Amino acid sequence: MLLEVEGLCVNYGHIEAIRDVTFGVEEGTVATLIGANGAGKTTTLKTLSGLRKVRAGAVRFDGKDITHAPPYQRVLLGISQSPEGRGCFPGMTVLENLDMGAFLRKDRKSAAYRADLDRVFDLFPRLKERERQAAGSMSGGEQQMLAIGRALMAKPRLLLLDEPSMGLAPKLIQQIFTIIGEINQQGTTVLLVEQNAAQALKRADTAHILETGEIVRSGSGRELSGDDSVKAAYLGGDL
Amino acid sequence: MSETGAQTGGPLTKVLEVDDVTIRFGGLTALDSVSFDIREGEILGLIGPNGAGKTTCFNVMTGVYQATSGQVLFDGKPLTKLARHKITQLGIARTFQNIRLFRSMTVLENVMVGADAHSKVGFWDALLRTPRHRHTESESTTRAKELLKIVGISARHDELAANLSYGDQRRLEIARAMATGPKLLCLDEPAAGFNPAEKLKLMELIRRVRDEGYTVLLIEHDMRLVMGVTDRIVVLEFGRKIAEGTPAEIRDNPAVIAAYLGVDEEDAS
Amino acid sequence: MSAATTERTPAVALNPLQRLGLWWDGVVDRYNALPKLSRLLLVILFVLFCYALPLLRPPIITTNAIDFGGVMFSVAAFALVALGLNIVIGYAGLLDLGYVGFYAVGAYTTGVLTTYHWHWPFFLALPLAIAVTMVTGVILGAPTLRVRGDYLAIVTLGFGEIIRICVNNVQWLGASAGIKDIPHPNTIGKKPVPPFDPGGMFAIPHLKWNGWVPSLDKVHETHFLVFGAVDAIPYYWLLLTAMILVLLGDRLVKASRVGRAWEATREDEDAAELMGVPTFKYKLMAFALGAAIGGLSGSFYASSQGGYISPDSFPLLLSMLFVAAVIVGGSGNRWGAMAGGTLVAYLPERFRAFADYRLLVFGLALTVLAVWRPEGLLPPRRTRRAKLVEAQIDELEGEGVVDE
Amino acid sequence: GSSNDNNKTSSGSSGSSKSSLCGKNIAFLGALTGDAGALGQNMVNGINLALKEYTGKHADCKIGLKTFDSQGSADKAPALATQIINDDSIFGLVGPGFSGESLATGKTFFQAGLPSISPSATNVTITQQGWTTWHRVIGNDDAQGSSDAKYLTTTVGAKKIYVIDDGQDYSKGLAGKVKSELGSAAIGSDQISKGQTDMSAVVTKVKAAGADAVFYGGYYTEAGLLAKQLRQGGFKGTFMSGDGAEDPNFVKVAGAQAANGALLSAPAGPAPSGFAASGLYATQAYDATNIFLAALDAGKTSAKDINSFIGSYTGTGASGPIAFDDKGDIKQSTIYVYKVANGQLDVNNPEAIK
Amino acid sequence: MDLGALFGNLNNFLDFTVGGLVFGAIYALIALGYTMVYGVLQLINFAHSEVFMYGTFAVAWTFILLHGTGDASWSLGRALPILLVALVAAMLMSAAIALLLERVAYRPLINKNAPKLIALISAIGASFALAEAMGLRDRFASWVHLDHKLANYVAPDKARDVYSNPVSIQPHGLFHLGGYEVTDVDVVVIVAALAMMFALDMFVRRTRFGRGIRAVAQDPESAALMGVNSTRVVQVTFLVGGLMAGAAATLYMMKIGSTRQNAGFILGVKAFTAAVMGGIGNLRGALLGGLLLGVMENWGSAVFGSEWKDVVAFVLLVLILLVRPSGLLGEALGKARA
Ligand SMILES: Nc1ncnc2c1ncn2[C@@H]1O[C@H](COP(=O)(O)OP(=O)(O)OP(=O)(O)O)[C@@H](O)[C@H]1O
Ligand SMILES: Nc1ncnc2c1ncn2[C@@H]1O[C@H](COP(=O)(O)OP(=O)(O)OP(=O)(O)O)[C@@H](O)[C@H]1O
Ligand SMILES: CC(C)C[C@H](N)C(=O)O
Ligand SMILES: [Mg+2]
Ligand SMILES: [Mg+2]
Repeated sequence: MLLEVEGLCVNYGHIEAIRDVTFGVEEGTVATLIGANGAGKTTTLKTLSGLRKVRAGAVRFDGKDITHAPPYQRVLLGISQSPEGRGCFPGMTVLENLDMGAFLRKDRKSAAYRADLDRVFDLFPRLKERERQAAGSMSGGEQQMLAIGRALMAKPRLLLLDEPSMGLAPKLIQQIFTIIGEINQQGTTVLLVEQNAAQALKRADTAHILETGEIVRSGSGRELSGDDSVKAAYLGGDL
Repeated sequence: MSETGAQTGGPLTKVLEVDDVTIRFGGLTALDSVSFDIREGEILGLIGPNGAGKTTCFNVMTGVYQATSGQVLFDGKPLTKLARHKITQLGIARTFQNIRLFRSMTVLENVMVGADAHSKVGFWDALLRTPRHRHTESESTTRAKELLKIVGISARHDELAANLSYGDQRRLEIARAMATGPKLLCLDEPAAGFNPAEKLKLMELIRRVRDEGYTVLLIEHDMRLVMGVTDRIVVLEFGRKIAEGTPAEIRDNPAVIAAYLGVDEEDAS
Repeated sequence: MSAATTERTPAVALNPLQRLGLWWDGVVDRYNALPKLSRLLLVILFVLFCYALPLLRPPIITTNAIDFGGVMFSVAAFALVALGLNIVIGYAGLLDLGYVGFYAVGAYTTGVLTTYHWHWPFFLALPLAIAVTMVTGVILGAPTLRVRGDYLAIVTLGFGEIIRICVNNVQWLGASAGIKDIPHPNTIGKKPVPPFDPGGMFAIPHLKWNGWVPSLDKVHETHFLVFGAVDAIPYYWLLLTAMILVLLGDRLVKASRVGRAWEATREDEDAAELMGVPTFKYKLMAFALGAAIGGLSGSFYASSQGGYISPDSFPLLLSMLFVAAVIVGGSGNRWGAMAGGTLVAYLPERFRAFADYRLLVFGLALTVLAVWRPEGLLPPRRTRRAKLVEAQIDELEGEGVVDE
Repeated sequence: GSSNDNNKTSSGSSGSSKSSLCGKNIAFLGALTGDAGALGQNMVNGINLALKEYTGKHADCKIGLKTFDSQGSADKAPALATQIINDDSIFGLVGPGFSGESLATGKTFFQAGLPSISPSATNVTITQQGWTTWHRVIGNDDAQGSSDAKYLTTTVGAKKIYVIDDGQDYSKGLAGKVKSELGSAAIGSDQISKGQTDMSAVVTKVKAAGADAVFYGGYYTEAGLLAKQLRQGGFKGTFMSGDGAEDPNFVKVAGAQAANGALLSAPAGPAPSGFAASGLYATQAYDATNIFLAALDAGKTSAKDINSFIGSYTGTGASGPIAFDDKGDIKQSTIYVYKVANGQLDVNNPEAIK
Repeated sequence: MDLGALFGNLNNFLDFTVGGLVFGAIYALIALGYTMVYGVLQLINFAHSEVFMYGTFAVAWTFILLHGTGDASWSLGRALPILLVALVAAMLMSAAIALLLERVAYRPLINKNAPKLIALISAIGASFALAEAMGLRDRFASWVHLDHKLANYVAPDKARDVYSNPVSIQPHGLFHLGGYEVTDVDVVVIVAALAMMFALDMFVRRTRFGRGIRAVAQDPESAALMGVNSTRVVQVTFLVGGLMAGAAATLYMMKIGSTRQNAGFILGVKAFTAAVMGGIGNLRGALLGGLLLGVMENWGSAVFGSEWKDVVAFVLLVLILLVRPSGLLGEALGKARA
């Protein structure tokens, strides 16, 4: 297990955002968390990357207890997150933002680094075109691309993606999921949070369904996407 | 579902005309001679790839940006150089792609700020508690509460806006915009971050809003929502208008498919 | 506010200042629950108590090292200023670091009208001082309020200094020697004949305390409504009266469209604008109102006991103290602002026992207060609720993420 | 707040050896700290000396001293003044020390009917206010200003004199007088402000004007800084200032090199030999205190009586002959010029210039 | 108004200009501290003036320690060794005070995610306390009965007085600019300030740490996700600001030679003004703002009289902000789009 989460409880004041959440992510797989608005998905990811404090429970990464480690140490260990709402550095250029993604990398002058940058530009040609534009003036979708690209630049072992498809045009959504697959192929473990449950389940090796802060079902992606109750609740009926 | 407004006979009054609008940021042309209009009582969709210029279009309409050339006409009158609050008072209201509420005011107060847009109450009215003040105040409160009921968050009217969940914050944005009593309501990706079930509810809400007599301009990337709710669609790409038509026409437009929808439509079940 | 009752039983340990906030909520709730008549009665009692305070000279509160009436006067002056500045900072969110400038304009207008160039009676000069200050507010605000955030802070600071330096260098305003002998408000009753006749309608004895036992002090009496150098209490009464009027006005205006517009502007100026709020107009209004109240206070200051103003009376530091008063008290809450004003004026006087150390103690107190209670003593009730939740989070998380 | 009770105290306990004022206090109001604090300290030394001598003679009647530190700021003084008049144990004031604070508080003391004698406040206008309780045992700035101007042009032989003040009552009064007396020899003037440390702009102006002497009216700290920076900036002419700068601290601030050659005038001569307190105006403060003590000895106890006693007082104190005119000014005084040489202010051998 | 005073004579003009540049350079160095902290935390570090003031005392004390109290006027060359030691001492002292401030007055508030304004108050309080503590140093020394041993350092009973540097440096002319003689002190102050600025600019622009600072400034939460240790970044920001203030203090003491417990106040206000003028948060802006402010106020005092010097400074500020609401080099970015 690359990531083990055990009995995790996180509060916002008296609101228990997540309660006794336990799951694991096997190295090299894609795992997904799905659930309604406010179910606690974002909270879970923020806790994994150290932005939220833990009330109870433990988080282990690669066998190491990181429950109380500050965010930057987790990045050092290889956890990278593309946050909900993008979180680009508005006053930095696109290139500088991507560079920030590689903040802790020691090989910033190397060819490998260049190659990674080129790969991000391949994935999102728009970013290449706008290399020098300030991130704050990019459109919503463009910023989303930047946030994903930035997370990739960290070359993480575990990539946390919080609603990567939000605000993207349909064509790009297709691409994003393809990219997730590719990254995973190259050895990165992915934990994906998505409202676009159909797509997420299709890619996921394992999936967990969060309801009001608790995991109510787990299984393989295929299993869950075939399940009728899941279909009704998260894949949308007919429109 | 298109029996209201535009199609129910009578002349097609244009609420808003975007007339040959171009806007540049440095070397970048974000909108390039874009023209379209919005007719009274319709729901118009504005779609296009990321960075096509949709939000910019809103920004030009509401006075956040000044067009480099061209103009926007509202009720036949140009909006150029008008202060932003004046534009709102004329009857255009919007929501924001990145939610921007008055976070430490209550839900009800947020909506009342919108409702105040047309109020004539001033400092002296407030200080002297004139009948005008009392009258306007109670009217605004009633109206605000009604709107909260319409969007479905009236139970939380006394909560701080910041404490609402993401979805409820989007609902509050819509209520606040509606409270300004607009003729034209512009929604910028209102469904972002919603799950399919919630998107359904949102569609109903948008229809209801239209039925209340508002004209709606909608930016959205979720095709099921857009196709399901709009009367007409304008498509932008690279700042240029590449198509305009009914949902059915747009769905089959090869240029739109190539630029925006993508060939592989596997998730549009 | 029934929900508040349940929220007021926190599961976590609170520091004394947070408890003060809750206690205050309790007071407000209990007060609101009373029938209208009792509420009125309570208010009248409270107001009377405020008026009588310097005569009662209650132990502990009374400053013995320095004239208590004078302290109460400056406390009231600070509270009034804080009330005005609260409109600017607390309601409209405009960080004004040059507020002392308006205080100075009010004071100097009074000085010039009553002494330096003309000889108007005080109560005629007062309204004009307010008006002049308000106009100054508009003149300074109109070009600068387009500047946002902390840039505004430094611009206002600059204006505060510009006003002070101009006064310092303009002979017509007395330059750095200041204006002396500003007349007191007209005494009501028999005029005193200095140096050896106190005048006045009648004399009110003070209380004096032997431990906790009060007795009448016939030696020290306040001669009713004699405004002179000898006794500050009549000034205190005058100022308190002005403050109550301003307080009423503040309450009415805040709970209206105007108040909402200010708040919306403070929260998100762009969004407010796009919701139809003419933000500039409202910012200017807040600025001008704040200025007017500052001018009012300054005018009283000018004609108070000493009857002397000079540029030194209006140092930049005073602006900082005004801002500190508003924020320490709880920006956005009028009671908080007044409490802050009271504290900032009173503490240094109370600390006189520390002699040379009093400013040091005061500075430390300010920092401790800020760190201990970042939202202010009596923040607006909503903030208080929100903060309580945060305190609870911290408590629940116990040993959360430890830095380093 | 309270009314003054001085007028209610019994009068005419004359004859009894022990006055009802025994055990009460004299107040001192003036700068004890701050940029000109040393000047106030001198005065307190003088007062204490007088009180000590008195206690030595009248073991049964102890008069205390309460000091009120205005830090030299006219702005801080009024609050202290109210405190003084509301203190029942105070029957007289030695002070205020400076002109600015005198003008700012005179009315308060007048209204409260507290008699006062200033050992040092020299501004001309103070005694023109009609405050009948206000007196000083020192000559005013008109005399000092014209003597200084004459000294600069004749004795020093300066032709182009630059006049600088700090905008305060004392400074403007003195420098203003100097400037008007100089007439066309005053080739320029400028103002610095109290507390200013960077004098570079003034220095540049003085140099640009080609002045061969500078007169500064003000207190020793700014005077010292000014002298120092003038020398650093290459000014070679004469530096002169008035009684506000006549203190060894001037040399400390300016540095010995820059201070050398500076001329500092004062309407006060050196203390008589054997006088046990040092510093400018210690003798005047001593004399002022003794006048109050004389009133006490004469059996005066009410403020009114003390005040009229002072008004008609004549005698010779440590500082010279003392008598007041009807405005409260001293009738007779002499101006002296003190010099800085060899890195020291020579306080014992001034030159009398009038 | 007296334009002749300024432009009538080239020598005067140069004199005023060089004098302005010298002070401008000092403003700029202090401004860096404001601008750095503001950049990262959006806080006006009101107590930065005290950071500077403590530096000036470190310089004075170093001189007393190494030279005694004998008063002397030295050439720059002779004073140089002491000056270098003083520079180190001042930088250490100022940095220590800055770090103390960060720890006591800011970090608790940052951790509590407190409103920005309250940090201003905590800073005002700290500023009072620090200045007063320096003014009362004689008392503290007497608590431990060292007042007489330390008399030269604490000045018993007079701790609030102006405190002079026992060695005043007599400038020597180096070369002539027109008719104006540029002195070694002028040159050292300007060159040293520029060098410091340059080094800092490189540090912020070129090093990873510098990027970390900018990231925390723009979005602390995202910065944390990128692996930036924000506590450390904030500390270093204060540290660097303190070091620069210490350098400024040394240059100031070279030029003025005396200080006191409130010496920082006016300079602090001016430096902050300079920072805002240049565009707060922008290092090069601080330099530009500082130099501009120094020169303009000197010109202003030549033309209008020195008593109007500060008015000139603030009017200039207002004018600049009216034309460029976020300062000369300030970016309007960082704000979210509508
Ligand atoms: N800062 C906050 N303060 C208080 N409550 C919060 C805060 N952030 C989230 N919550 C609450 O915590 C719960 C979980 O929120 P979270 O953001 O994790 O949900 P989510 O599953 O990511 O939802 P969405 O799909 O809307 O992003 C919700 O009830 C939400 O209201
Ligand atoms: N202020 C600005 N400065 C520079 N470029 C800008 C600015 N505002 C917008 N742009 C650019 O203009 C283009 C259009 O942006 P806009 O936000 O209108 O896109 P959009 O259609 O709303 O996209 P999305 O669907 O991603 O929200 C984008 O490429 C964006 O980078
Ligand atoms: C103590 C003295 C230097 C005071 C000075 N003569 C003044 O009038 O202010
Ligand atoms: Mg989420
Ligand atoms: Mg958009």
